[in-house]
Amino acid sequence: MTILETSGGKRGRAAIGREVLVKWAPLLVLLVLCGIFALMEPRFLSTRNFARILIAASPALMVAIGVTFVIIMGSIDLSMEGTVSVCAVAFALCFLWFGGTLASWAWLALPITLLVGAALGFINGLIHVKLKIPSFMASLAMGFVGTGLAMVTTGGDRIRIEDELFRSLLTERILNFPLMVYVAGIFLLIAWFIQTRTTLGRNFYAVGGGEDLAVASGLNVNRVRVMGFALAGMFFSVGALLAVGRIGIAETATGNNFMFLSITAVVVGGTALWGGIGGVWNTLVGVLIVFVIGNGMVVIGLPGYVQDGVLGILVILAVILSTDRKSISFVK
Amino acid sequence: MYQLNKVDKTFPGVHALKAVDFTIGRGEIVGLVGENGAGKSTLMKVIYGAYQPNGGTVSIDGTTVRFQNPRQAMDHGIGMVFQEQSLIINLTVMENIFLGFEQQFVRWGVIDWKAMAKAARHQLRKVKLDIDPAMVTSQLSFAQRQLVELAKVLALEERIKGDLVILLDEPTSVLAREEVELLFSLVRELTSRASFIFVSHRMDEVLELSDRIYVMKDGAVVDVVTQAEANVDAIQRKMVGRDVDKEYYREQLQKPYDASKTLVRFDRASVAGKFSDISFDLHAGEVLCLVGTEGSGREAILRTIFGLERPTGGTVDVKGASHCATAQEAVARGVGYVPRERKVEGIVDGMNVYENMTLSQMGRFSTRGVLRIAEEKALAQTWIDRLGIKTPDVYKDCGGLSGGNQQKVVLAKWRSGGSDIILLDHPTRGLDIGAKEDVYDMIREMCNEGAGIVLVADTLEEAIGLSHTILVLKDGIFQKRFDGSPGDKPTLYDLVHHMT
Amino acid sequence: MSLEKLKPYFPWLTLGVLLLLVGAVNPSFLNPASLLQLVADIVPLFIMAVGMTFAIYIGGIDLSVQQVANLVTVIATVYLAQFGVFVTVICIAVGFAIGAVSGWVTTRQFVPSFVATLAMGFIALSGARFLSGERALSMNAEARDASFGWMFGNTGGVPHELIIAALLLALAWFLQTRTTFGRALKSVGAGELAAVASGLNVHRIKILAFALSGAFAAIAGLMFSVKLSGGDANLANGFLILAIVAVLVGGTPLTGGVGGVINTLVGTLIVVVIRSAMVYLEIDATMQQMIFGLILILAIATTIDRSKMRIVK
Amino acid sequence: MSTFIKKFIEREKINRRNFLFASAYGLGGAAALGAFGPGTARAALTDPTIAWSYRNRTNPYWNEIVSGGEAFVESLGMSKGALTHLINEGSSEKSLADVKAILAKTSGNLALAIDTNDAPNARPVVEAVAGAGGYASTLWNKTDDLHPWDFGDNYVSHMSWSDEGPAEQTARILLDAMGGKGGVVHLGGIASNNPAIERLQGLKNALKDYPDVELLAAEPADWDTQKANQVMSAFLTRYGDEITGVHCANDTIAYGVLEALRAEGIEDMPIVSYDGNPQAVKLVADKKILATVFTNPHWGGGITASLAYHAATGHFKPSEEPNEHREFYGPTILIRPEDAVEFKANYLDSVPTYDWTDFWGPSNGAIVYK
Repeated sequence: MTILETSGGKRGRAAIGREVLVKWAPLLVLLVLCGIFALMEPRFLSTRNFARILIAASPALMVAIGVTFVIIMGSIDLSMEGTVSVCAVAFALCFLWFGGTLASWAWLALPITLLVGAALGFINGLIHVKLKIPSFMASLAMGFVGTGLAMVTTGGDRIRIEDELFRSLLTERILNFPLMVYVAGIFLLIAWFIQTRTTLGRNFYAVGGGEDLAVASGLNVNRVRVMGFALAGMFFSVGALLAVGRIGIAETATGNNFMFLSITAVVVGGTALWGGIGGVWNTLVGVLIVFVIGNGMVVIGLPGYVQDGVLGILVILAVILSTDRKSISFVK
Repeated sequence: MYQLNKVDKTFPGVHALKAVDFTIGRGEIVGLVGENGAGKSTLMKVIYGAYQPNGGTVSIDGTTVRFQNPRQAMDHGIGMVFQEQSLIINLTVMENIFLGFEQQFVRWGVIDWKAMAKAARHQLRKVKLDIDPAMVTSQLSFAQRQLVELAKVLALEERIKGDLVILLDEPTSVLAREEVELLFSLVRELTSRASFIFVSHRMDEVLELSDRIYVMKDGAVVDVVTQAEANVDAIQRKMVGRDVDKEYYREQLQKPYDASKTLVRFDRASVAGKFSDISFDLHAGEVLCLVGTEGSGREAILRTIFGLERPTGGTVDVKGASHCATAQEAVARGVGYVPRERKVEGIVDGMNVYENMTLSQMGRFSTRGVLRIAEEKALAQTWIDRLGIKTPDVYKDCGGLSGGNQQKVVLAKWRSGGSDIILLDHPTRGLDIGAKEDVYDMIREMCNEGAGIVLVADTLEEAIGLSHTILVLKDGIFQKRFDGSPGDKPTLYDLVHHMT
Repeated sequence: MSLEKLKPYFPWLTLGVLLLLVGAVNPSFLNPASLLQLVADIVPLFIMAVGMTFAIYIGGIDLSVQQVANLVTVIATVYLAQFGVFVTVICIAVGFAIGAVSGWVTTRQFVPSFVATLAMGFIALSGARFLSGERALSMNAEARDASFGWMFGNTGGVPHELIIAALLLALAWFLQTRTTFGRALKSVGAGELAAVASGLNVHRIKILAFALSGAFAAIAGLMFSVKLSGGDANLANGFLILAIVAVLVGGTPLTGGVGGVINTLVGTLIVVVIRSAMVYLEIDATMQQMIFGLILILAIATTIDRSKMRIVK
Repeated sequence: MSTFIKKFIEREKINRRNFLFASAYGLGGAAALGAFGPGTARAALTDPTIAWSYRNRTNPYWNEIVSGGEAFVESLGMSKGALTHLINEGSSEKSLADVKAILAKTSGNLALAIDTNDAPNARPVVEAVAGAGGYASTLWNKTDDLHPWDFGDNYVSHMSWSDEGPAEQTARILLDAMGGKGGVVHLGGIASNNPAIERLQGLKNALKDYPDVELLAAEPADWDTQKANQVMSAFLTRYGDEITGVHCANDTIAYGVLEALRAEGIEDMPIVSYDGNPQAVKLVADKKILATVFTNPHWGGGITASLAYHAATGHFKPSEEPNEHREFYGPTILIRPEDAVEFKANYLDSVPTYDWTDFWGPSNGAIVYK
């Protein structure tokens, strides 16, 4: 899946208006969607409902942010389902082993989980870079390995996390929003910080914008790639923590459905699959669009069998609207 | 003082560099010329660390060094300005300048954008470019990008102790003449800070700029001449081992065109934002050359004839009928397009010779969609023989052919299909002299067979030498028409005067 | 023979080595009758993978195939009694149409095929759920036997399913290598811009590639539906990832222009050998997925031809 | 020492026989291919491989099924590991392919217990097993026109559960707890699954007697905790306080619903579910869930394997059994808070030891088609 950009570069001033429009299109789509759902069912537009949408979206947002970095590099990471499962299970096991409540040493399970996620991503990146396997395939296979690992570890059992302190992620609210929404927000800011203020974050864009050029500039692209996958793995593990926090259960199935969901969200948000364009705020908007559609369709009472189709149509429309058609000549 | 001493480089089956000696002193500008395949690019890659030599030594100020990668070369003050644009266009100017060297602006893991912008402005001043370093690179013109590249290399200056050696690989190929002048004066000024290795196919430019010129042939340095003793003919003789005389452009083969037979007619045609109010006729047997700088509307006119742009004003007629709506239609009506980006648009890398040759005319080699492959191969063999295409057989992947042979495949594609309106966009770009001559031969031949050719030439000399008619364009507007019959051709000055 | 010359045969070698390894541990695996049956059983998956090859060959991907197959199982089951064997036409037409729309959205609307086909899959799923009334439907047994009973017979010991697969493979191979369409596909996959500059109608070719992918997915769904004698909106679940893996392991990379349907044949065989070997070698069921992933990495690492990949993304 | 050596010798015997079969195929060549397998002529098997094919290990329900299968295998004096697991991960294609692979591996010397993942998949699975001379018993999924007695002895039995009645019972408990008024929402399984359809029907049946209760909405949650969580959240937005009771199609859905309610600080919503997983039973004891239905998957898993095994080894001849011994309903036990502690003691804390040759004792009558 590659794309060639027209060798432009001489886009006149007149084009800026369109560029600005395209840049903000995902947000507009989000607002319009909210407007439509609110018109059809006024209850959609309530703080409590937004809290519900955000609770549902928080784990997916973390996973999508992780994969955003990889997509900006022009690669793709499909290992999230496995990584999330492994991290969820690893967290639960560590947490219980260390005492089962945050008040004890069990808080150690949190950093350990992040390390597990980063390590999985690191391995993923190494396989991709060292064996020269395209990331699509390498990460897909690593996803299988991850899901399998979680399965072997648990034997299929679910592990409950009952600790009230940990579950306060869901139950404790500040200004009507539960703690996990704030945690997701903090990690979003961290991601934004990485994206804009660190060498690594900027190097993602360099690799995505022109890998051979980046090599010629003396950039250690392989290192950037591996670090990118490791960073993605770490964000997947944050997603796993929030997913466990939301349901209170860690299991092999914790990672289910994250793959297509997160990549769809990233693309809908306006990050280009061919790399170099987009960022974590795009991803936030994309995730919100997907979850607003999901929530909105139930809220307005669409029959179940129509929902998948409507989601499909809306996703296509959202991507069309947020694509700068003038700047690309073809897409695969 | 940078020195190569008896440097050898071999690849399996190829002795690419043979005991090459090369020195460059402080503040010197050294030219490097040679045909394609003479070893220029291998030599450059050795210099900037992309290749490691098999024999001989590289030394800087008398100390032997060995670079494992370009980054190590950079750390020793050797920088490269690439032929193809090597800036990453989705990054800002300052990010490009300091790509790979951001660490100096990092405080506690955070990039200090203000400090980087300040440093970038300092670098941009060296190349006299007054732009906001936070601008996204894609918004710059090609000439501005070239200067940013230079600034990027010059930024090495503050990072290393010794002197800078800067390689300029075909830096002028995307620049208009005026921009080239600017670049050259800048380079001369910068000799106070660095020495330059200047690589170009444009012999006049090499002569104009260089203090000394290394001439390479077959992997060896065959001559080193100083600016004072250099002349184009002598150097070209050394490069090719034979004379390149006035017959270079085959002017004696130029025949008058058939004015009664009009193939393409532009009548006050415009494409919004690209060109406006352009009128000309292309006749059978005519070479019509469009001259102008990048963005003057030359390419847009080609694209319009080929059906990729639609005229927004006036009329464009192709063979008496209205303009082509699509490229498919254009091809069907006998328009052939030889694009500038040969490897990307000309041939399909990954398809073999006969597949490439019939790509535009598969209808003629198929029955209800089923290909008659034997006929395709026969056709390919015919044209391989006729044009002297150097390929082991028709099954050879075109991506593995040399540039000249690739171009011959592209030309064969259109000629074998009977196209009689041929659009040539920089047809000799990046070709060595021998291949260029072959292309010129073919252009004459096509004319004599009654084809009309619209040419966007690689150099002005080429434009003058080849064409019957020259249209000079500037910013999408027609400037001046020259009729260039042999012996009565416009001079370089005439063209440049109207272009800029 | 140099390593370079061997490269195109790496997928075959991988398959051979796998077969020998499994056979060495458990010789009964190499029993020809069961091998034949093994291969006959993956025919629907194989057909879907062949279709997917067209989409990947031009550098795209088709994630809608599984849902197209789901929809087709429902259509086939619902309309079999009414149209008999001609339900095939309806099924293929539906698959073709969905693929064509995916192609149109991708080429004309610039939606990456990853997302466009995923979304089209959702739409197909909606159709399947609606048409099935959200129930598992079973085919009328007589109608099934009358129209498609021949599909499960043998001729000279060769299951008819295999013959169908062979015919479809031959058709796909013919399309790929012997027709202007196949040549155009290759040029689009290997150098889309050159194809444009040669005056090919690239959009139409790409749309057709996706349409073919959909049509093959429909045939796969139909065969699966007939085999299982029923249909519902989830029946073909589990096909998608395997089909992609089969294409990729066979050596048709996502970058397009290299590989082809014969590669997909090898890829499918590799996948099925790995999978059945797990049963043969009595690998703990909970570990199978992990081991599948690990072997997959090894298989891909050995089968892919990196010579056309300048940058590995 | 003795068991180890005995097993070793037995295994050698099997391998030897498999090898002989393999050679026979090899020699027979194409001519032998037509007649698929020698199994049809085989009356009874000795020492068949016992296999359980099921959807996945991430659902506690299937883990219970598996534990039953393992308990049965252990009752034969073998180790747990002797049970072959085939996991289809929700793919009918893999389910069928795995069955074919194990049939080929064992040359039909197989006693298979299987849930075929989707009803249409049952026919090809049974046909393949019968064709190879193996023995199969199915659980849950099969189409209505497929019957064991049409396959002689090889398709041993089918067990399912009639969920409509028990689901109606739990619904009544729910509706009573709601005081016979208000609004109820239903979160269902995968829409096309039979149990999902029946459990919703049970609720609808009960609602006829409660005219003041409105069925606000019924949405599939695909037996999935996370999906249930999201659907319930959306329900809360749409209906808010109108929801006064939740009817869940199974326990895993109920967990998601409970967490969605917990996020909103709603602690006292009446909820009923189904399956009787240990965790759900605990929730019933804590009155977080008002009722669930225990279908004894442990027994179901064991007895399905046992039926296939004992038919395969000739312990009984299925074709001589009446139809109600070949298609029958499994047991159901309603668990309410007052029963929960006792139930937990009897069934969960110490798993009862079953007589795996008492095939039909706990069963619940012949399957009735509508």
